[in-house]
Amino acid sequence: MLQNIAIGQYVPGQSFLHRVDPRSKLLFIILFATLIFLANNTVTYAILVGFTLYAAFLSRLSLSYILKSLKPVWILILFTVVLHIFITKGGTVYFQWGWFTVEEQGVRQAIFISLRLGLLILISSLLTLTTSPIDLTEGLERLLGPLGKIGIPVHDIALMMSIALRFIPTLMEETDKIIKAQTARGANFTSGSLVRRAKNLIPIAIPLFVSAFRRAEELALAMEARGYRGGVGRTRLNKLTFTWRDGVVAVVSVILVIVIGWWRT
Amino acid sequence: MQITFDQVSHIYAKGTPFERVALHNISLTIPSGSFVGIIGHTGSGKSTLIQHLNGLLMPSTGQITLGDAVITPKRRLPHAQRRDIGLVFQYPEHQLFEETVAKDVAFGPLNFDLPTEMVEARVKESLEIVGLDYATIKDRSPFHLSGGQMRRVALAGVLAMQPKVLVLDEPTAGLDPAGRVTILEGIYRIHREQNLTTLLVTHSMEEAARYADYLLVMAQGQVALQGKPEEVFMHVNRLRELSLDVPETVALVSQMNQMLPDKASLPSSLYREEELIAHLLERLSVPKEG
Amino acid sequence: MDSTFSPRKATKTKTLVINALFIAFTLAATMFINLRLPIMGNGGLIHLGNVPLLIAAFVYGRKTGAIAGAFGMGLFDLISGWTAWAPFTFVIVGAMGYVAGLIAEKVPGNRVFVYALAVVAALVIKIVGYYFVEVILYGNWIQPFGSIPGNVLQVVVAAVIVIPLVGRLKKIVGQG
Amino acid sequence: MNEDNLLALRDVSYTYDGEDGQRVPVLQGVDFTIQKGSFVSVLGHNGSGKSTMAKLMNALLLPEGGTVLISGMDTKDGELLWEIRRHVGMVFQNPDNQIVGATVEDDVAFGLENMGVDPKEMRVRIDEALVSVGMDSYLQAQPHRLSGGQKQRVAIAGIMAMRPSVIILDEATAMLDPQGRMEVLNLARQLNRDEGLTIINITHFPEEAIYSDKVIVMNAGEVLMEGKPSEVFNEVDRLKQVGLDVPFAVRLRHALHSKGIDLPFVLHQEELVEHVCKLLLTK
Ligand SMILES: Nc1ncnc2c1ncn2[C@@H]1O[C@H](COP(=O)(O)OP(=O)(O)OP(=O)(O)O)[C@@H](O)[C@H]1O
Ligand SMILES: Nc1ncnc2c1ncn2[C@@H]1O[C@H](COP(=O)(O)OP(=O)(O)OP(=O)(O)O)[C@@H](O)[C@H]1O
Ligand SMILES: [Mg+2]
Ligand SMILES: [Mg+2]
Repeated sequence: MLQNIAIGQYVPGQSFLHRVDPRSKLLFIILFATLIFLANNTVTYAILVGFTLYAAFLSRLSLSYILKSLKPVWILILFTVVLHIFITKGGTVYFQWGWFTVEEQGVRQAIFISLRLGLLILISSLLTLTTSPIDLTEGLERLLGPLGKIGIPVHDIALMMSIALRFIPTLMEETDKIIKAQTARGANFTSGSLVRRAKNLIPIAIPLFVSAFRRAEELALAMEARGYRGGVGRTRLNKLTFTWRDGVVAVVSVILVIVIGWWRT
Repeated sequence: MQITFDQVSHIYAKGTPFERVALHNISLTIPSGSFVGIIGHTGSGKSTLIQHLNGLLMPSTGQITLGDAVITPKRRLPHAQRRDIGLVFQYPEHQLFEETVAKDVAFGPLNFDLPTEMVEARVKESLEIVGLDYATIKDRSPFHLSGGQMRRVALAGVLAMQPKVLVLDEPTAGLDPAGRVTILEGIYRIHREQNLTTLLVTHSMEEAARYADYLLVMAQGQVALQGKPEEVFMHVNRLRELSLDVPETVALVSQMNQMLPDKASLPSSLYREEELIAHLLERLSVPKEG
Repeated sequence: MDSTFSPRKATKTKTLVINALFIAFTLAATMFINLRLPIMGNGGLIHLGNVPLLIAAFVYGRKTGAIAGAFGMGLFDLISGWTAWAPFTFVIVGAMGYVAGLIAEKVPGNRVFVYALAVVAALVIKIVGYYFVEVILYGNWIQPFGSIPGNVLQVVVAAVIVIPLVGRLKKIVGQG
Repeated sequence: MNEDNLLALRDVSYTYDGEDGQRVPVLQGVDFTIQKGSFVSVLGHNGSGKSTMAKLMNALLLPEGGTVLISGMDTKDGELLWEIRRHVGMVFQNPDNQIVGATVEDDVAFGLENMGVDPKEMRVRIDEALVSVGMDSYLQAQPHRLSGGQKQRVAIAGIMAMRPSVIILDEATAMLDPQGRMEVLNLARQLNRDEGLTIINITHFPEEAIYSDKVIVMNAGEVLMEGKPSEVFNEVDRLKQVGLDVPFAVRLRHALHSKGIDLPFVLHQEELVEHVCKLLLTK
């Protein structure tokens, strides 16, 4: 039983960030990502860094835990730094060794671009650390709601995503069971060439697929038995409500836009 | 093959916030050739226990002896010896994958590098043990059989490895009464004919009472009771505490004994239905001479 | 007891559920079935998310392929801290699924060859798509080349797993 | 049509399209009625057509011959389809394959959302339904963290919220452990008793049928027997012939009775204990 498998990074909690409506958070992320790309000097970057750190503080999660989310990208950031120092030229020459120079623009770009990447990851992680996948998709659905008017089946999409989230643990459990059952029949998944190993996946892939197919059949039946007939005429249970916190987020957003707009060059 | 558990514990997700002790210091001995019924509440550790037998799970502490092989937290069961342990999971029909029934049943034996001619003979034999006709079924797709037939094909797939120990996790779930009897009788027959050591995990006290000569009652990762069925069934209250029932026969006998004076009471060893009926018949029939 | 496994005509609801399950498969395979390689490019991450994606495209066609890709991997980015990448993934991987499915559906001829062609097309979309995204993200034209080997490996590994399976899967669901 | 007859099958037949295009008849001449507020059990071997029959009862399938009427509504009438499905709720065997929502409350809401119920009204009905199945403290729980019995109770809540008049349990207890089985069965009986709901319980466990008002026995697509439990289970040999079993007390009494011991028919174990003890004491 993989009952405890964590989907995404969500850490339950009651902090300010946890309790902001997911719609506000999603909109804010879009805005913030734009601002990151608009920032172009020390002051604006400093403001964004300061803000991100403050937001991290508001999440009530330990900073070291949050910084863990940078783990998959630190090589990337390092690489970015090295590359920009190599290829971006201009300004004062800080260092010279044969044809190789480190110049002011290079250092500047290296710092800014790696900050850009780091901030993007950090702010996204703050979102996913404080918002459950269910709330995230719910928020997304509500935000995209108006698209329904231009013929995009938002209802169906939302339902698909919610079914997908609901079934991930079940599918993982199923995979685990099938692997165990075939291992008990002597199957070996860990040795051999790539092609050999790919072939060894057949006894897992087929039962998994067949069971998904059977599941789809049964689930569809169960849905129709409960009166499902596509998105038309469906209502939705309302779970999201804006609070004063969302007001705060709105005000902060406006201030950030003004401040960045003012100081960028 | 004799099976011994010595102080075995198993901890899932050790060192994470989700850590969970599923087996706690289990010690037990299963003599070669016995038919063991394993019963217990959901989550009591039955599946965890049986997965230790062929190395799907490793003990966190303690050691397991299977015949002359020893499994410890650091020593796996060698691949070749896994064949000796046939594990039939719950709803085993969900593991079918080949294009034909014969190929699917052959999967296990082939994985253990048995020569092809031998495999074919075994496939035939094991399909017949589970009551399917080799000639008519061998080339059919396993996905177009009925639920009960699929279950039997899956069972044959394990039997074809000719294990010495057969472990079954609720093999009759979802079958109709006749289907249950056929499968269980089939298992019981091979158990005796091939002198297997058989472990049957079941939620049905009646099934356990009918076939097992030894019972293990699991509760919260420990063995709460073990012994011959009549010994285990004597602990009616303990079983109730574990929210397990006693077989209907046992319940009936104990209810009757409450109403009967001591000298007329029924022996509590009457947990097999046939024996109970025979006993009652003997007591109730009009004496022949009379 | 489950009744006999029998291919039934696909209803609209069933299609929706199948799409949902392939979103789940894609998301789960991306998230949990990882091989970490000691080379750069997306942090050296090889995941098997492309396996369900290609199966969806080849067995159920371009629509399911597109949905599995767009929502499966898009949702992965959204919920695992790659939120800024999510919109791009949505479009790029969605297009991969769509095109792979389209080629598999429309191009006649030897199946293995057609699937291989579809995989190559999907791979090109992935490489070109992410190249431009990364140019924006990293602010230079060289670094994005670093992710290409990883992307190629990911898709090729998936193709090696998927292509031999497709025929059998189609037969099982009664579409082959 | 008789007011009390909530559900009526009139000479119903059904055929599936088989593997190679051949037609497989699975129901023939099925004809019975079910009274409002009754508890009905359906027994029958694997493949005898029980599930097919259940699907016919809420218009998931349409009969090939004959008619299926729910409170007088013909399932063939496309206009009434959604009304019929609201009236007739179904709980299926596999608890994992019928929960749609990512949380308990989402799942209970599903049927209401399909019906277009107002979101405010939904809240009320969800809470009510969860209380009636005893799962009100699990509002936000994720389904995969529930036990099998709890999942089935959530599935029942999802139906209860739609205010149905019939609930069909299609082997809803088959995948559960004894405790889960008791949970679900007791809930069904309680809903039948307290809320006047009609329950149709399809099962392989004859014990579950003891307390029903009517037992229907299916065999190879036909109704083999129909009647009170005491009538149906009295025919032990006939049931055995078609691969079915009878409750323990019935079986035991039958074994003794057929050997010439004078025991009246019993359904319940307590009665059997009483009769046998009496006999033993008078010996
Ligand atoms: N992979 C796993 N990770 C974490 N915990 C697990 C895992 N598998 C089982 N458990 C936990 O270990 C305990 C024992 O589980 P196990 O499956 O052995 O019980 P069981 O007796 O077989 O139950 P059932 O009758 O439901 O099959 C349970 O509490 C379960 O939640
Ligand atoms: N979708 C289908 N296509 C073709 N045949 C089917 C289909 N569903 C069921 N059948 C066949 O119809 C017959 C009756 O099936 P049904 O599921 O109604 O039986 P059941 O009494 O519910 O059995 P069980 O006790 O196993 O649940 C079986 O022979 C089955 O193989
Ligand atoms: Mg178990
Ligand atoms: Mg059925």
